Amino acid sequence: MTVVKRQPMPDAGATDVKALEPLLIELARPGRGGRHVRAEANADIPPHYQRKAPLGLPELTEPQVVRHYTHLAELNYSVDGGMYPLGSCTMKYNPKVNDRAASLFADLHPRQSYRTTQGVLALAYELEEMLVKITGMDFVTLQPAAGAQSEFTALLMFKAYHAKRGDAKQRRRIIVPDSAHGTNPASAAMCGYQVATVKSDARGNVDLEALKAALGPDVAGFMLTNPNTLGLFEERVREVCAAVHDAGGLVYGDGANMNALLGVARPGDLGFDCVHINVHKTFSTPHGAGGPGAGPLCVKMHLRPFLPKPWIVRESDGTYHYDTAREDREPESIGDSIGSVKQRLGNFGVLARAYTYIKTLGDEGLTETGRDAVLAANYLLALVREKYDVAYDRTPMHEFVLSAAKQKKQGATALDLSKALLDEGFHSPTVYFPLIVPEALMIEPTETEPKETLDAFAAALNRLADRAASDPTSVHDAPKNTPLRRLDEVTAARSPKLKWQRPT
Amino acid sequence: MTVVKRQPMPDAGATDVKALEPLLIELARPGRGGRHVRAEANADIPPHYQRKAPLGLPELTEPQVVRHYTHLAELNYSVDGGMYPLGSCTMKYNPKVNDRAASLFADLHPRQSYRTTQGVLALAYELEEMLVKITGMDFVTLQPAAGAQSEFTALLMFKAYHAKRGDAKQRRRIIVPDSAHGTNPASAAMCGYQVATVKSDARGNVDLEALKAALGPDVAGFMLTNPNTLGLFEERVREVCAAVHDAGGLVYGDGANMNALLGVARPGDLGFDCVHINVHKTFSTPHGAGGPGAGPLCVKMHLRPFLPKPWIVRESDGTYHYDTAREDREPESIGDSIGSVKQRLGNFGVLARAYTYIKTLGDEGLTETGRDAVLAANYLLALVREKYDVAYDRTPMHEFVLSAAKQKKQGATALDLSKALLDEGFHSPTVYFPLIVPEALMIEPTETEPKETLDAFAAALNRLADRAASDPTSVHDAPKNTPLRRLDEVTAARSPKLKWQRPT
Amino acid sequence: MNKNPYSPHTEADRTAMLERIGLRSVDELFNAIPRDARSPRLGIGAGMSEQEVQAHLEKLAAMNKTAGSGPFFIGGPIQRRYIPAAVPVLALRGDFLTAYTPYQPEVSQGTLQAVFEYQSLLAELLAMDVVNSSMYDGGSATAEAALMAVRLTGRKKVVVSSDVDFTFRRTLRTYARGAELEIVDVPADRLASSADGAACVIVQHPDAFGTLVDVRAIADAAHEAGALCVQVTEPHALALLEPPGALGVDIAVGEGQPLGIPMSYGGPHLGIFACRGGLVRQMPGRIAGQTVDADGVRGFVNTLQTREQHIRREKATSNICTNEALAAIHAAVYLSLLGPEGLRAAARAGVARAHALANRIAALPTCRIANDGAFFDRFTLRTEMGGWDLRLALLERGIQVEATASHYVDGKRRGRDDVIVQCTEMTSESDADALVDAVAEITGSRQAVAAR
Amino acid sequence: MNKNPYSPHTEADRTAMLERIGLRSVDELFNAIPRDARSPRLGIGAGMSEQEVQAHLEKLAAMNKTAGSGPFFIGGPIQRRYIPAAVPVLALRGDFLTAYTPYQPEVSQGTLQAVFEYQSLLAELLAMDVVNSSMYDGGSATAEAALMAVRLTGRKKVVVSSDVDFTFRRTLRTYARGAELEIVDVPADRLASSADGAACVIVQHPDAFGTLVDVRAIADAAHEAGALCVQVTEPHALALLEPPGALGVDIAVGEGQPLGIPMSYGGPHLGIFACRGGLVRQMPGRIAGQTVDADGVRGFVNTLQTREQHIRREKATSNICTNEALAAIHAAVYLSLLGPEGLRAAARAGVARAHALANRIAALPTCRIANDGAFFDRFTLRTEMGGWDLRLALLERGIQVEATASHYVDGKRRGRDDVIVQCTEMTSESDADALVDAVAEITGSRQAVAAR
Ligand SMILES: Cc1ncc(COP(=O)(O)O)c(C=O)c1O
Ligand SMILES: Cc1ncc(COP(=O)(O)O)c(C=O)c1O
Repeated sequence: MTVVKRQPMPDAGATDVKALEPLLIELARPGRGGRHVRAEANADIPPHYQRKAPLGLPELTEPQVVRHYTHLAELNYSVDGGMYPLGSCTMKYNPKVNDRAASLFADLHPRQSYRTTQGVLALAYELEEMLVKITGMDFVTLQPAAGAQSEFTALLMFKAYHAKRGDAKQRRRIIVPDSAHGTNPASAAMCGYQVATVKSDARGNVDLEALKAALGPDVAGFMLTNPNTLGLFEERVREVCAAVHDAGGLVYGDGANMNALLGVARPGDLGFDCVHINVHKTFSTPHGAGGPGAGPLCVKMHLRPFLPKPWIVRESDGTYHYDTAREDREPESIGDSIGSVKQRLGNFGVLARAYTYIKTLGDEGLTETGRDAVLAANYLLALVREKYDVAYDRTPMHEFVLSAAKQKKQGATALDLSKALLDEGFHSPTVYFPLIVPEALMIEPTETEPKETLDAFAAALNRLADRAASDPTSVHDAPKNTPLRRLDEVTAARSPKLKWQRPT
Repeated sequence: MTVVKRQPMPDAGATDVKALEPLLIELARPGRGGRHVRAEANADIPPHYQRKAPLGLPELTEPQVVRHYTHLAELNYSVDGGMYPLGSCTMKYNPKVNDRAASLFADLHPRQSYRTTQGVLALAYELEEMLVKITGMDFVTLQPAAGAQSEFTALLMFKAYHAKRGDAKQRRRIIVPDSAHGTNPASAAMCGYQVATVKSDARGNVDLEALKAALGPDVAGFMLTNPNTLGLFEERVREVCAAVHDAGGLVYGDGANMNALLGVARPGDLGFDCVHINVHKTFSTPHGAGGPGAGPLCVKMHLRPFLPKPWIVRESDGTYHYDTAREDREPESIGDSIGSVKQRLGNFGVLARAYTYIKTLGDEGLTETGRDAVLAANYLLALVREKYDVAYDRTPMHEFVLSAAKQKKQGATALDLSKALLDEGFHSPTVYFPLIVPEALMIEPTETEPKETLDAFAAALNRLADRAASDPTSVHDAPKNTPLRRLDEVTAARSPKLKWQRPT
Repeated sequence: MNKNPYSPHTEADRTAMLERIGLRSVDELFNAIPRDARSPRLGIGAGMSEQEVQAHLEKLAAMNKTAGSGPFFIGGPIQRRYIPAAVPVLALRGDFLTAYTPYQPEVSQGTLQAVFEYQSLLAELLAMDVVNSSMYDGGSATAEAALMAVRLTGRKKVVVSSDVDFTFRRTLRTYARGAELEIVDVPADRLASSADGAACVIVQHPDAFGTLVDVRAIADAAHEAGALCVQVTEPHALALLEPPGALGVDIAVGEGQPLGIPMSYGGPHLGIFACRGGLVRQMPGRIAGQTVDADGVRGFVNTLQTREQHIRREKATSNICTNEALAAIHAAVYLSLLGPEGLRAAARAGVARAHALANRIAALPTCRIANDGAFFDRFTLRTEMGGWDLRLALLERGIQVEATASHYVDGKRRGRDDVIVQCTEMTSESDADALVDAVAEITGSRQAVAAR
Repeated sequence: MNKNPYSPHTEADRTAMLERIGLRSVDELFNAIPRDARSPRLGIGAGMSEQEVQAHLEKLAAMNKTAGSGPFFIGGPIQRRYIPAAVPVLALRGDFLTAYTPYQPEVSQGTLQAVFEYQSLLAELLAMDVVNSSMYDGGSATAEAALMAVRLTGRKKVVVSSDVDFTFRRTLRTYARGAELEIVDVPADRLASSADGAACVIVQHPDAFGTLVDVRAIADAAHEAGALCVQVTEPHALALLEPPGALGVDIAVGEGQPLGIPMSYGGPHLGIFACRGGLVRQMPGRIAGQTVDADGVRGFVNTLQTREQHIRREKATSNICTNEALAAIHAAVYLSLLGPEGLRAAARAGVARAHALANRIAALPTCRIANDGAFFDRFTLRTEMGGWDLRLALLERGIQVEATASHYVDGKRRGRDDVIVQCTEMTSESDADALVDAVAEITGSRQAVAAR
């Protein structure tokens, strides 16, 4: 989207509300409709079960539908349209060939026999091998649909691991740093764990002493993002992991920031017992306005028995099948596996994109990616560091966190700045996260933004700092130049309208 | 495109010109590039032939290219985005299934054997049959790439026809009405014909007396658009055709307005010797920002021998081949055929879309289309007729022509109104055509615009008429709300810049 | 040339950037990393050109037999349905495809309105008060429904019908390990009587085998016992069947893939999640809501976020973050295109073909339809030889069906050994003929068929 | 429900519209039409649902053997080349696909800048001053070049090399019937000596058989004789070969399909048309030019329109109206993506593979390469049995090549009976092996190969 103020559409249909685009029901007219599927007049359904409730779906023609979604699409900012520096989200370019490649596997059902899906299994098996090599782990499950489900999966495995060793009952706690992403504690809670938080030290690392103090026989594990959500590499990562292991706990690696480590370092060499990968970040699969993603979980040998089923097996003759379904039959038992969080290979359509991307880059391309991502972040930081407070003044990895504390004192909050940045034609950084940084602006440029775009973005950020200093009120009613101006979130939450009201 | 004023992009690259979007060379940097095709280091070319001239193509990454064209796309108005009432252009909705269907034939080369392209030939053969039925003609060539090439093809056939009868030398003139589209006289001239014009009468018909006066042994043919470019059905079409035939001439049917006649009437029943079809109008193939199109030519039996080659032949066993290539060999002679204007089946990819559309609609759908198109035009006219002069006050067919003569006197020209309409969020009608109507506004709604959109468009037109009456100067600097304001066409033509200047 | 073909940085750029940072080499950026762990050898191999990678993936794809390549009767929650050409054209526009979660609503109204409309369309279909903006899939939606019921009732027992799709039950059991819930599988006819002390009763209608189930009775019994009623359902079925909202259901879930989303060997798909209005504050997942902007223009935002992990952390109603928004947009486009008549036509087509096919097969002496009651658009076929072997024999003839024999959950296997036959509007006459002939031949009632 | 599924009009709408018009029935709108000609029966049959029509077209498509389905060596002006995934994603956006010719530049800057950039990119490639925004295809571009030369020189004779692609020469001769030009076909080596009294000399380089031609010598001779030199060329070749602009060429034309446009059995394609700056006022077709808007912002318009039919009518430089703008946009996207290095790589790949293949084939005792000189990325193969029969024999083995035997123009047939072998970056090693083996076997030099 080119950032522009919109006017309501002229063919807005019979609606008197002020709106950029009417709702489908406002465009609909009884008796309209297309002819997309073959007509079928009757279906034999016992009266008792037949639908009596009205089926109030809107009646539209295809031309109307095409215009509606074309208009809506134009209201979105996207990576295809501009720089999207959301920290922790790795909004890099999404290669188009990945989408085309994935579409080659669209017409396959997950319940087909391995006999009719050898291509799927070959791709997935090789992808697992590649992820093992990239992360330095031993085994992989491709099943989790996203990072959060991967966290949940891993913690279930921790539980099974401790159960196997007989001390699951006592190990009720998961420790997370105060900089952790919200999904970490939420996943722990879903696993029935109590969540304890350790603070970060002055350099933005986990406070090792505080961690040691918190560790004990009641600790099941520790969740660590590295580089962490401050964009900083955990300087004593091995000691941290060792401490947890000494206490009998396991270390979960939140790999959302894996982009910084591609070809640079491998979690498996740093002491982690497992790490998840957000392929919708690190491996360039498109974020789809909020999903889909995929969250493969890579684990060390000792966690293997607990991995979700089924597992792909490669025969000596180069054919593939599932361990639980050599003859497509399930086994009498799935052993120590936690079961399955999604069927078979999870979001395969997303994984096929990630596979295409990794194949395209290869060793050298992946390494260049990690290095360029970190270089770009450090360059951008250098361009803006004079005008903003830097949360932790260390060489960041792929992203960095500014604080607008100074600007807030001047009268312009991080929120104001993020909105004013929209008027400058850029998407805003992640704001108010991580929670430990006041007025946080979390910025991740990724490796695919050209230097001149980084320069333009930095110039915009610096212009805003100047405005905050000279005329802070000028940013209070930003954005002015976007399709809509600031939205009333308070009323939205206080008296929720969660679906349309049919015009009566 | 939602009609909006744009601001230059922030990542506009190193350019100081004010621009909505930089040029590719302004985005390029030496050393950038992608990796789309397999690398190949050497090619054995004699030094004498090797390129010494610099190859100054811009060096860009795929992400840059994607953003560039995404930004450009957003600057376009399109049928997918809104009503496009260009008279004579039939900008109806372009069904998406047509595009998908056509893509099934993308990987075929026109020089493949008929043995490997039976599906292509079956489709084309059936399409010819369908066009015969829709137009009431006897035979069809699918070869012409557009309406204009179809006109040229037909006139070459006229020439061959007269040559065959021995009086080609004397028949040097083609007559066209003064309302004719520019391509008509231009095509005639390309055929080496002199062009004579007959005026229209008070009802917007060809002036029959004037035509008769113009007819004679030196006339090769007459080109008639019906409904004509005023949107009016030629009331004495049969007498007109008879008069031309009596003089030994042939009647060319310009079928650009065929949408009005679908299932309503057939040129073949009205006296025409041939008629072309703009499938990019009548049969919903997308106009592609200026093309491609396809202009099948439908002819009566007596013109068949002169049709371009090759012709599709259907064997009794249901297989197909080309008459000139039973064994893929060309014949010793192509008989009386004029030759070929494009290879084999012309713009097959476009024709496949038209085929899909006709199959989708069927008899009843096509008939409904013609009737709805005419109904919509008459309804729209009823909504705006009070405020504008109507060029010829008769029941129009699928389009009608208003005159802004009154508004011009008030100080607002047709051009001003067309620009002001853009600010209202609509594309403008065709203006200043046909030439015989002063300040012409030629409006064709098509059958796919909902009634509420027609109402909104009429309201906008009427608002403009009011502005012209009350405050005409207010439209002089329209449009204000579009990506760009009025462009300086004079300078563009006087000192042409027809390609970029590399920054030195 | 760059090793990463998508990287814009020329060597000159990199040098200039390093200079600005004040470093001499990129390596200096990595001093925080343990020396011995730096720059590992990956061993994945060299990068490929787009042309080569495309060719490579086409080879892999050619190793699969697609659903469209022969008679295909595999279904269940994931179904082969006709996807109108306009669905991908619109839903896969870069503006939707490459946007993030709408954190800045002012520049995300496309996503937010489309998702709000998805919620509204599904609310119409399900006749439920509130629909969230998506879960991962039908399985996790079912599991999250159970967790929500547990939060609402404070009870830890979950009763689930053994006729709920086996993959959903697997995911349910896996999720249940976290909160250490007691999952009780019972046959559908014992659901009502097993509701005591349960947080919820989970019923599927139409069930995994296509059988129609009297949900209202089960819902009433559940409510009697102070439990919630969770219905697993299928979107097309609701065009013809009384919706959850009219049956007293508290939480309705299902797999949304049949709404214009490719099968893609199992994902990305769409978890449908809906509930009664009163329960919304315990609902998992994102929810878009309507509001106005500073100029009073209608707009949309993600709302009720105090339920979510980024605000409530360990107290959140779910850990879900990235969801399936793009799939929800696909579903919205699909439903907008089909409308009520189109959806009914598609649903009827499945029912009509399934019933016609069942009648032909039932007429074979060697076969019987094993559904315990009326069925919708799929049915179970029982033969002497057993479903497992029949499936393999059919596969050899290029006909793909599903065998109940693979329906294991946590090792426990369901008794029956049948074949499930799913029909949709994509099921052609010739597919049906192929199946009938093959079954007749395989099960040895050829003559019987010939006689017909 | 409407018979036209794309029609939005409900019966209520139609009634209301009629009322407003003041009529009782739609039929009354057609009173001007002769009674007996009204409402003809069409006899095409009933309409189909999208699902059915899609299935029908898939059946038709399955009756073809695509280029990708086996070893493929057919080429010439239309070539099977790799099309990057981003090309259709961008060029087929509805904003480009469903726009009309940019009559209102204020809302058409996307089209106009893209076309202006196409012109600029091609000008770089051809090293010519002016490129128009497209012709129908290479054939009509060649014909229009001749007509332009005729206008410029006032002469009516056109000399064309018989090594110009036969389909282009066919179109040239057909077009020439209009202006009643004299078309003289001569062998390439006699072009220079035949320029006298000609409006132009038309040479192709690389020629239809892949042979490299010394264009400069021909251009000089043409200019000597007061004729123009028209070069037919191919875009990929120009990445490696000296461009027309550096060879003294006055008008350069060619087929632009290889620039990211699908073959689509012959169209829609792209006619490339370029000329020296001084000749632009006689140039056919649309041309986009740079200007500024009322605020001084850079913008683009269609310019020099006084050459065109809608203004000059019978005095126009051509009758062309609808052209191939979308194909030009494809070409622009393609060239932006490949850049100079990518285009060279693709071109080199064709050359390298063609030469390697030619060497292997030349080594067969039964075969010889029949090009009269160095060739580029295709060559002619001559055998005892003749090209015609060889082609059929190869086709039976699933290998597609072109035979010169089909190169008839106006009945006149070219002497040689060879096979043409075209290579591009899509030609794989295994394709090459398959061809060599098959040729060896068919022409009976199996042993010779075995020996190798
Ligand atoms: C640091 C971190 N951890 C975990 C997650 C959750 O991943 P997902 O959104 O794929 O569930 C995210 C993504 O937002 C993240 O940034
Ligand atoms: C009346 C009329 N005749 C002929 C043409 C020329 O058709 P085409 O643009 O397909 O060459 C047109 C299209 O603009 C037209 O409107």
